[in-house]
Amino acid sequence: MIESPSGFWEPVVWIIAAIVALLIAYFIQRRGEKTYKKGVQSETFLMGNPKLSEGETHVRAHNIYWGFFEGLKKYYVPTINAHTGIINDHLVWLTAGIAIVIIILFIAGGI
Amino acid sequence: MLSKIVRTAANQLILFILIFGLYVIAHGHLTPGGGFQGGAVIVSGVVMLLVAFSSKELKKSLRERTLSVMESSGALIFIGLAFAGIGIAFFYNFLVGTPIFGRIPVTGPNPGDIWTGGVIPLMNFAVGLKVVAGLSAVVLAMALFSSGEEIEE
Amino acid sequence: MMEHVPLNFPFLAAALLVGISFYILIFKRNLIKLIMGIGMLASGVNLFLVALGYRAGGNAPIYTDVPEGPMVLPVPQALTLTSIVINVAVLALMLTMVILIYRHTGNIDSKKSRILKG
Amino acid sequence: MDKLLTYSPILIIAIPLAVAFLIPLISRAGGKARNALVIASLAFVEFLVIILARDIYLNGIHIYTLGAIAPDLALPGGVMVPIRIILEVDAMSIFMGIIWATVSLTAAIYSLSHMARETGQTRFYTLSLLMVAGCFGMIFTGDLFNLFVFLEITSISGAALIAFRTRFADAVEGGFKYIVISAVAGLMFLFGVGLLYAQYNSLNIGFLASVMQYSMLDKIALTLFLMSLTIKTGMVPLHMWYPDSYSVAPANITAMLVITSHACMYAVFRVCFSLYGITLGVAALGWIVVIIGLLTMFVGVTMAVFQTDVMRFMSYHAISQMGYMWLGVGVGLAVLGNPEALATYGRDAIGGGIFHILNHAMYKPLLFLTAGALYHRTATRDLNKMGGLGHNMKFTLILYIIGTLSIAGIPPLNGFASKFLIYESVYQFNPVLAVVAMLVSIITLASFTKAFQSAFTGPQLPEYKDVKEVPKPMLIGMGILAAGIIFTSIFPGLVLEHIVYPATDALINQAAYVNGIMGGIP
Repeated sequence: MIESPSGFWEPVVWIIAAIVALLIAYFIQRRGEKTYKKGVQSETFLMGNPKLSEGETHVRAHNIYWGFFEGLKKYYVPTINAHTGIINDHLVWLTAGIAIVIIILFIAGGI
Repeated sequence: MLSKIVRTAANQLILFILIFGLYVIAHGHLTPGGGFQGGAVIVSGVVMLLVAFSSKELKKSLRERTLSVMESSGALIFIGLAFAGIGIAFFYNFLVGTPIFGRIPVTGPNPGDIWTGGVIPLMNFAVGLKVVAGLSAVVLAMALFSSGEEIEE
Repeated sequence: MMEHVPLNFPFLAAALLVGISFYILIFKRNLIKLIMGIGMLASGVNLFLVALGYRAGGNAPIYTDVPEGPMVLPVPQALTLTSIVINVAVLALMLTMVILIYRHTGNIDSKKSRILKG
Repeated sequence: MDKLLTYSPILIIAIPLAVAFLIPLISRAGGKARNALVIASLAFVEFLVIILARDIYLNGIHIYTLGAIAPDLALPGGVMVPIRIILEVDAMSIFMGIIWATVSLTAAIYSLSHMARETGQTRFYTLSLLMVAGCFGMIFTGDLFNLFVFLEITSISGAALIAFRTRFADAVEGGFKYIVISAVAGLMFLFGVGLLYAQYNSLNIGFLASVMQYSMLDKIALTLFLMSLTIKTGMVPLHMWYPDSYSVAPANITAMLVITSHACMYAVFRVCFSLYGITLGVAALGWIVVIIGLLTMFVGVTMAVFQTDVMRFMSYHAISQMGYMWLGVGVGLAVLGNPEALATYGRDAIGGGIFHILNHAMYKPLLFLTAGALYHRTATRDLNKMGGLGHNMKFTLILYIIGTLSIAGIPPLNGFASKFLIYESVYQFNPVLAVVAMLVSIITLASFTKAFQSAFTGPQLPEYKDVKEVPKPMLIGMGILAAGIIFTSIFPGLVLEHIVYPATDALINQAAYVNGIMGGIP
């Protein structure tokens, strides 16, 4: 039981609720279509084209979320270009970071 | 391998370097110096041998396994001395007051008393052993590395 | 509390060393020069620490032939020695890695020998 | 037993150190003896940590002075400054200690099989135990200079371990980047230590905190501490070396390295809360930490989605998750000078951040170890070349799913519990922060689905037809972490009450930390 400023979290209650929900879902599913034929309807259908080999049907990692990267090109291209992997550039960032934080702390003052 | 003059001179000089290094280690608790500094002095002698002879020659006499054992035992002696005082506290100087290195140093102008310092001189020797072995291994490995060989397992 | 140590030449030299070494770290792409830069940075910091150990009127804490008077607490010297020892290890490790990088890529330029990025 | 308890802070550091140098001698007797020694010593350390933890939760801060009975013994000339090496273990230190002991034991068990094919295992175990000792030293020390020394021990052994498989060019490059960054960061840290020593003539955190004036030099020192330690935790924009180094190391080492970066984060907390603490009357530092936390979360996760190298992908996620901790603790830091806000949501924010450290220290090593299991069987880290491995590696699949659901914050797993606390308390501080944090959580789930899909699901690929499940020690290592995750998931309140909130209070209550040292010295 976790109490936060505006709520609480109790995993045991959540698990019981999830089990109840799953049971309900299972009962609904059992009342479903009885004419489903196992094996035949789960075959891949590629618009009548011949079946591909197993290696070819697997979607490889670089194809996943292609659209996401394409849409966010404006963000991704400069960000990836900033990750040069050159050790000198990492040290530039460190030096710049130290300088900026010192300036901020001086402006903000303190006691 | 350099000329015969260099090799002979190196053979003679290594003795003095060794003595000086041991002196720095042994007087570590009295004068500036100590295990690391003295060890580094001795390793400079090893580097001289490395320059005078080739790394292949030196590999025959300085075996990696021997160096590894020396290094480990140096560190173990150091930690063992630290553990030896654990009846009172870790790193406790339990030798103070005993005949071995146990005298209390006098302040004011004096030539220095070697039998002071408790466990510190012993720790200096342990560190010296470790530094000599470790740095020699480093230097030797680098020399072998840059000549395209590997140090043997 | 002791009064603030006045700004004098050792501190300026330490600052100069640190400044030069940062210049090297940022602009020199040769990995050996980069390591030299780190060595210089270490020297700068060590010089700074040793300079802190000086107190006007204090004696060096060496028990042989010490003049009469107060001795300084040798903490900064101990710090410097420890830092030197650590730096020996770091520099040796870095040089070994540069040798290996050169073996693998045939280059010691930080841009040309880079494989990992992105 | 009482004696053991008194000496346990130093024994926890000294035993791995002694065993590290014993290994080259013992390994003459064969690999079995060496492995048994490693596991036995780490298990003993774990036992010591647990009894020490129990005592700290009951009786408060433990002080151990090296070389003398009490911290104030035999000070020359009436100096009332603690000059000895003092270990100060409070609830926050032991919290990190429990994590580090468990993860290092797990990684050692895992490495019995994972490293079995490598040469030079003696050196591997020597370096690992040095790293264990170094990181324990960082966590337990009450002294800034010792923090630097142990930081460097951890860095040096860590760099050597990253580059352990020297036959790969990328491993060497990763190790080189790690050691350069560590060396520069370490020297900057030392410079900051020197600045403080110049003013206050001491290195002890408790003493420095009691005389801290927050002068101009103190600000510079604070900046140097902050940046030099945060670069080692992979904070954006100083994170670029992090995936390069962490992705090329053997998986068990990466699992340990994640915790060493947590130890650096712990050092930042120590500096901010225990060293500067009350003198930070302004919210500026808190806001800096919050903003870098947000940046860290967002850049880390968006870069992670893009990766196709499984270890690199998880390294970016490690960066991203660190952002949550910075966010939670940063909010607490920003309201540190405001007791009312601190009581309503600040304490919960810090508690959420620290709870997230615990959770992250379980699921991230688990995920790295599953990635190592994939590498162990396929000899590649490239997700593009993997597929259908779930058919043959069922246990790895289950463990991976547990880790994934936990990191993505899916209820009822523990990742959700800590993220819940962070969201709710941060929302009270500024709603925008909570929204960004949730967005990051969604992208995390999406990216882990990508890795799951490309590595485990899909038809069985012809090249991995006869892949077998990984050996038992690897499964045991991963299983310990998974068991920890499940326990924390079911009893979050228990963990929070008995481990996390004592640590939070130890951070907030600066006076207790200072009194731990200065109480004995008038």
